[in-house]
Amino acid sequence: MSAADRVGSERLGTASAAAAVGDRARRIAVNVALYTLAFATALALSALLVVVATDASPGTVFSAMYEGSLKTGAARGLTLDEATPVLIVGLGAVIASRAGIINIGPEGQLLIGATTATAVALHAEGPAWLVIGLTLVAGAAGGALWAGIAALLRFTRGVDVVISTLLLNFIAAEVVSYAVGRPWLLQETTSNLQKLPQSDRIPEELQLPRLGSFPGFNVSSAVFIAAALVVVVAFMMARSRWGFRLKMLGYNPTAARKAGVSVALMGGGALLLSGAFAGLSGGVMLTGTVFRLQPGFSQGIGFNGLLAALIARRNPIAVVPVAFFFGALRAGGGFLASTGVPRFLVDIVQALLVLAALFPPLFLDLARRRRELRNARAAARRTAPVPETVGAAA
Amino acid sequence: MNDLTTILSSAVRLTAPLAFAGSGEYVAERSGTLNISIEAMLLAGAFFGILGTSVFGNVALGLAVGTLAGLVVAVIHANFSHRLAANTFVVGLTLNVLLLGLTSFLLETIDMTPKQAGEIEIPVLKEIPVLGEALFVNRWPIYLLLVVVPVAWYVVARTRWGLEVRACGEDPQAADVTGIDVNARRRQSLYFCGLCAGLGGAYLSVAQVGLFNQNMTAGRGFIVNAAVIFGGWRLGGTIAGCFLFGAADAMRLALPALGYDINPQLLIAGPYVLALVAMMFFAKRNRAPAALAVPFERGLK
Amino acid sequence: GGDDDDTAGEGEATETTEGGGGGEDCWGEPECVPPNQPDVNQDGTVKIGILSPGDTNDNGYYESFVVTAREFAEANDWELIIVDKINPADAQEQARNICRQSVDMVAIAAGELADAVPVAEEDVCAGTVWYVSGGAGIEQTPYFFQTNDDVFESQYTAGVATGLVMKAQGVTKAGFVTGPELDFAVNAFNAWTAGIKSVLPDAETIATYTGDFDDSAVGQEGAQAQLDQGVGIMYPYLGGATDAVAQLAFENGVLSITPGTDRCGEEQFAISSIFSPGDFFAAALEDFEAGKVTLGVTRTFEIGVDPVPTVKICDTVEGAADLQAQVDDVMAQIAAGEIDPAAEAGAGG
Amino acid sequence: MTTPIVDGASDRPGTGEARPASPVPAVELRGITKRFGSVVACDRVDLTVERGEIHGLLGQNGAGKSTLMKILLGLITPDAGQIVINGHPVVVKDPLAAAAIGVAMVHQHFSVIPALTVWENVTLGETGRLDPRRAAREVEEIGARYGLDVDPQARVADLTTGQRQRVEIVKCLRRNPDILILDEPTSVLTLAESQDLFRVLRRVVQDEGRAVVLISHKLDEILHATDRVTIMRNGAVVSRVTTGETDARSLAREMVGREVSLRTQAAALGLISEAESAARVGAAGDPGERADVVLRVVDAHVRGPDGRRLLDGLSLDVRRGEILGLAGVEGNGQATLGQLLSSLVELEAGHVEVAGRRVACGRPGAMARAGVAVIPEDRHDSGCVLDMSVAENLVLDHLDAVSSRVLVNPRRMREHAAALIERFEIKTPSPDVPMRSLSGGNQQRVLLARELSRSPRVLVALQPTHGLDVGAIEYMTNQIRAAAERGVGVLLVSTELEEVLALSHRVAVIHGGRIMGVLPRAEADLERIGMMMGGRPL
Ligand SMILES: Nc1ncnc2c1ncn2[C@@H]1O[C@H](COP(=O)(O)OP(=O)(O)OP(=O)(O)O)[C@@H](O)[C@H]1O
Ligand SMILES: Nc1ncnc2c1ncn2[C@@H]1O[C@H](COP(=O)(O)OP(=O)(O)OP(=O)(O)O)[C@@H](O)[C@H]1O
Ligand SMILES: [Mg+2]
Ligand SMILES: [Mg+2]
Repeated sequence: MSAADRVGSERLGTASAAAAVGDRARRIAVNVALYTLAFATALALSALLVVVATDASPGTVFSAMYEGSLKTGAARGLTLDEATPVLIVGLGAVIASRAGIINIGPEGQLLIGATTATAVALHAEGPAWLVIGLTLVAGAAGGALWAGIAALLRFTRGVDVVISTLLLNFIAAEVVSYAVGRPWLLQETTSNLQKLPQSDRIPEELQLPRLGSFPGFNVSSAVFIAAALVVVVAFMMARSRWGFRLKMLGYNPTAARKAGVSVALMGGGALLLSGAFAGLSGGVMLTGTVFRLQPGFSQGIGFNGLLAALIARRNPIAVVPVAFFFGALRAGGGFLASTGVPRFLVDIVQALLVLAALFPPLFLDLARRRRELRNARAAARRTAPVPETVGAAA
Repeated sequence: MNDLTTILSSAVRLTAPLAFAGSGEYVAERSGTLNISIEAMLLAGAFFGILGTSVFGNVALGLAVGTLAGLVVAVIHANFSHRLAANTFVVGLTLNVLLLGLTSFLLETIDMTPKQAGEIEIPVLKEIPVLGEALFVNRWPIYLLLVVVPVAWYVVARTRWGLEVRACGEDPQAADVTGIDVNARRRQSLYFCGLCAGLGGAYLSVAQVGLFNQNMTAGRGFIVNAAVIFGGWRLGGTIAGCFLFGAADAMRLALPALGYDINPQLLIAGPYVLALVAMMFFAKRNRAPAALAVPFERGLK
Repeated sequence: GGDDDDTAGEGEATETTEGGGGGEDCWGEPECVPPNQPDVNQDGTVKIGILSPGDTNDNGYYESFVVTAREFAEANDWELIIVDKINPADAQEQARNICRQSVDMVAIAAGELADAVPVAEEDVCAGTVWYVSGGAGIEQTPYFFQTNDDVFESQYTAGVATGLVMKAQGVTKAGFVTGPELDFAVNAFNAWTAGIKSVLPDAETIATYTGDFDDSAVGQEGAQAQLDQGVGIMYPYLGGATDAVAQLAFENGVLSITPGTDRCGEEQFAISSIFSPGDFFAAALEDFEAGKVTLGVTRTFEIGVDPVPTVKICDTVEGAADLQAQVDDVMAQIAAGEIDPAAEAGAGG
Repeated sequence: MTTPIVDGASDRPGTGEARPASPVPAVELRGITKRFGSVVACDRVDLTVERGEIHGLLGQNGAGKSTLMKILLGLITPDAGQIVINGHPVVVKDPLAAAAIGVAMVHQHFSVIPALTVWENVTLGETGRLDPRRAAREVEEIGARYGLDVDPQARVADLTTGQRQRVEIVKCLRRNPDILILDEPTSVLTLAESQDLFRVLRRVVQDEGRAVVLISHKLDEILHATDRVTIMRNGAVVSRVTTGETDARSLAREMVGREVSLRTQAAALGLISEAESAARVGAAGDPGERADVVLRVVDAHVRGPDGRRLLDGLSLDVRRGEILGLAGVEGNGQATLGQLLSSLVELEAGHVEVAGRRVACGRPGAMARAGVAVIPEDRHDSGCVLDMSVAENLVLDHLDAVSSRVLVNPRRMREHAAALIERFEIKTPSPDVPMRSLSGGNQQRVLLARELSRSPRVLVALQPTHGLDVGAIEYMTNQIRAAAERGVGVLLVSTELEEVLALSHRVAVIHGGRIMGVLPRAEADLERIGMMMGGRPL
């Protein structure tokens, strides 16, 4: 019943503090049991649907999700590739939510970032390493720009960030399809009579190197960018003045202002920064896995990243496992689809698994609150010795 | 038929599903839930509405089934975020994915013979120039709005339940101290929202289109979220916001036919841009429920 | 249209100095005829993996692609794996995934997924036959074969048919409702308009881009607006929303054209504009079964020459027979190169 | 006992049918124990409250008073112990249940909702049909009966703190409770308002035979308002006495656990003989006219979002080393002045100088940088960050003390915290627990510690002894004097006249957002100040 319940990172703190070392083991056992139960249920439901929908066996779901995400080296690599952009977006979202801002527009910011990145990648001259750098920077800038609109509306006109970022997602999608539909903008320049609504493929030398090769473990070097960012963000939040003030702002804007934190600058900055991360991850996808701009380029990565951040609460480190989880879901889901299981079933499976992942900690929480109440009732029933009342008015 | 009437009646049709859902979302947000699974609720309503008509061969029953479907989604969302204290955005976004998948899946596995609601004309009134056509010649379920909106208004503004709901949206801690079960109220108002949104979805498929196809709500839920905020958390404003979006959509769809050649992307982005611009002017004036999207946990503060 | 494909073809031909391939493991060599078709990987089963960008239940273009294929596969009890709604950005990964299902053939339903094609050269997909149903065609490599059709030809013809029907019925306004403003949709509209104008020079055509092939509600509203403007025949060039819009047209007593498959007899469709990719695919599968598939080549389906694409005027229209005759005549002219729809469209659009 | 009214027709709120003074006590708490982590908030507490008595609950900050009452109200579930109401053991699972058995509470931190109207707030938490007309009527009736008049249709947001307090009480009374609990009700009231309140309470117990629990730190209140007193220290009951048989000194001793100096006792009692304090002030050494001005507010105008004039040409000077007391009735601009000096509001006209230099009002942190320390009225608002640790709260606005240009140094932060916790006697399990888990009084100490630890030029203290116990008041007042003696210019804003008189060198009176007049301590007497507070200039 303390703030800890609201702030995940702190939750762990108090929980372990409260826990006598003895029942630590029991606690873990319960957790394991719950998680198994939750995921089992989710997979069972999915399997059921699969049986109804297709002639595939229920086992398909289990094995395919596993095979596609973790079994082989290639699969693990793919999981990392999928997790990378989710992680980068997630880090940004964590920064925003630390400042008490919920930016649900990473999807759009990612798209715009990818667009600016594409523009640079296709037009900038110079040594490959330089152009790659510029491309990523351009991506970040694009994302920041798009988030900047929301920031501007918020801090000049007081427009709610949740809704403006939400709407900007839709607008971003139209911007992209406009850009890739115009030969004089980013539309591809092929000899084909019919041009598709997509940009040209970025040249080989601009594509981030991959390490290892199929069928072994192979992964885009983008993963290192993400890793580096995790370290930097985590450290800055924990140790820097900036992190301190960000936290202050998130928890109590008034006190923050009194203490010299400008809500507009700090909050706006955090929002821009989260946009920049989304845009950067757009640039990373462009140079790392997708290589050209198309409508639907973002593939829901923005939303996955946001979810990752929200599930991780305000903790940048916690984003890592969550992002990996989403990466595995995406990789496994793709493979599941390729076994002939219809796409929409894959989506169902993924959604169910997310809910399954949410369930256990929350459930334990609820159980704890219920238990406290029961104890109180019990305590009340045990009659305590009646005290003799001192100095009672006769 | 003159152009204005064309746009107007199209606007009315496009507004209706938003208005149904909007009335619900208005209540949910007054209780402090920024509910983005409304898209899922609409979609559920749309599919099961149609399913209902083809099972019972009756439009009214279809609408009822759709309404209940919306409620079911709400029950899941409410219990995850207001009993288990899961982040409402996480649950919402996930439910949107889940329902999109589920309805598509069922659409493939079940084959249906949908029925569409009939059109009714209100005699005299429909003669009114310009407006008449638009307002008084419609498929009958649209007139359910005349029940839903006032009810939404009444329960929030006039009943004890509504008072408590507003209290939960403004200051859950204080509400709790005075003995209101905050999370229960928030769950209940989500249920109400689910019913309204479900009906809205059912209207879309059963009345307006006459069949269901994948993802047929196509982001309307998010528009509803925008409409409530645009409307300054007042029912009147919310409805106005829904109409704004409906009209903008009608415009963009009608303009080509009326011989204006405007870039499609621009037209499609139009309503969203409009919403942003509109909020630029109204945002300062309107106050959101103080505890909107703030989870309630006993013993804070 | 054909020209580009030819040049592509020649390009390939000239690149290859040493003689054509054929026989054992000729992958990557031009004109390669993979051995042991159809079970190229000789695992006892014939498995076809289909990659589709669109929804294969859109009762339109993409559905037709799999429907015919399914019939054919069932007839020879082959296995089909259908992966649809693939995001082009995700095409490569999906291609690799499908190769891991030990398929004998990878069939790509549309040019949007062209990015997947390079995967054919990776070891994951070693020893699989690749087929692309290319719409207007994609750059040819020695690793796959493709079938094209020419949207200008088919839609110009559809336009002619529409014009004829309009003339017969005394209609002067025609409406075209489609989703996002994509090049092929724009080309289709221009060609269709050109076709109409070739019959009724002062006919009027309206195009509405709803932004979504599957959103029935907006489709209907777009159509409704056109109907209010007195449109007398409706061409829903859509996916999932096709039926909803056609339905609306019928309710307003307006004729409707159906895109992709032959749906004459259903409802009161007036014209079937048939460019069903399923039929191209079926043809490809026949070759595959007969072991005649040659990689690195492009086959273009010519209107008036091949059974598809074609345009059919339904019996719901009176005097369908002689109108059809005129349409056939136009198709013959196109085949003979007397009419160049692409150029016409350029003019008409 | 009667349950809360469902429809008033039959059973009017607080209609004076006096309950029979039964032998069974109204409330009996037996062995109540509650732990928060390491803190034992309540330690086997036994408490008995009879009908028809006002029962004082006295204790230092963090003694466990609020916790105990929250347990009785079902807001906190005890670890052990039993609640007996009218002889029946009961389980109070939530406030609704408490209401059902006739327990109602006026909370230390307000539970009225600003966005709602008075009548809406009053009916909140009841059951049955919503009847605006009847609710409004009853608010007026209760107001009339107890002299607590307040407009039922007004939005609480527009009311002064005192009026909000009234709403709280009306709300409780309307539920017609057997047991009425008030947690430090007078800490936000002016003297007059408190007097009225006690009159009401007396009526409630005498005429209507209810039981009242009054939580307070103010010994004089306890002395002249209660019948019996239970004194808590560190979560445990240390003594139970009949008010008639005790005096301030012994109460203070029991509460604090040691002798307290007469002066503080006096401050706490709110009984200052003018001569005594005038003499004292002389002793403290009035810096007098010569000392230079460290804080100057010139013709400050501030308008609220609703256009109301909050500050209306307010001007004042604070000299170095002096304590300027700002007396005034709650809601006459004190809060706004506080916000202004916390750089939370922009000036419409006028300006503020600190040590002769103009400060850009409203620029975040400007005042703090200029050397203005503020102890805000509502500590939860701008004073601290409840979700951050005590250590962090001790450095909120002067990170430099514990950080390089970029990085915060955790070690230095802990040391800094440890030092202050020791120096300011802050009761906390560790520097790393969230601020939230400290009691009101201890939170106040954290604020004081932080604000003073950065050696400010000016100290602005708004209601600094709000909800503080004698020990803490002694401490607080000593700190404020010490600061002044160190040469800090102190602006003491308080609604408690005695406090102002006890501490200040000069007394200013604020009314309607402007200064009515300034008097040297010697010339300041109660009725002249009273008149100015009433809005009549000198
Ligand atoms: N019967 C009705 N049907 C539809 N709309 C209504 C009805 N009655 C009022 N409204 C609209 O709803 C609004 C009242 O609902 P709402 O509760 O949002 O306003 P409110 O009560 O003033 O909000 P608040 O309590 O924050 O002041 C009115 O402004 C009006 O525009
Ligand atoms: N929610 C909580 N979590 C952790 N500790 C708490 C909580 N509430 C109270 N405490 C602790 O319990 C003790 C008693 O708190 P309580 O608020 O009852 O004191 P109090 O007597 O009301 O003090 P004050 O007069 O300052 O209000 C304090 O030491 C406080 O730190
Ligand atoms: Mg085989
Ligand atoms: Mg207290």
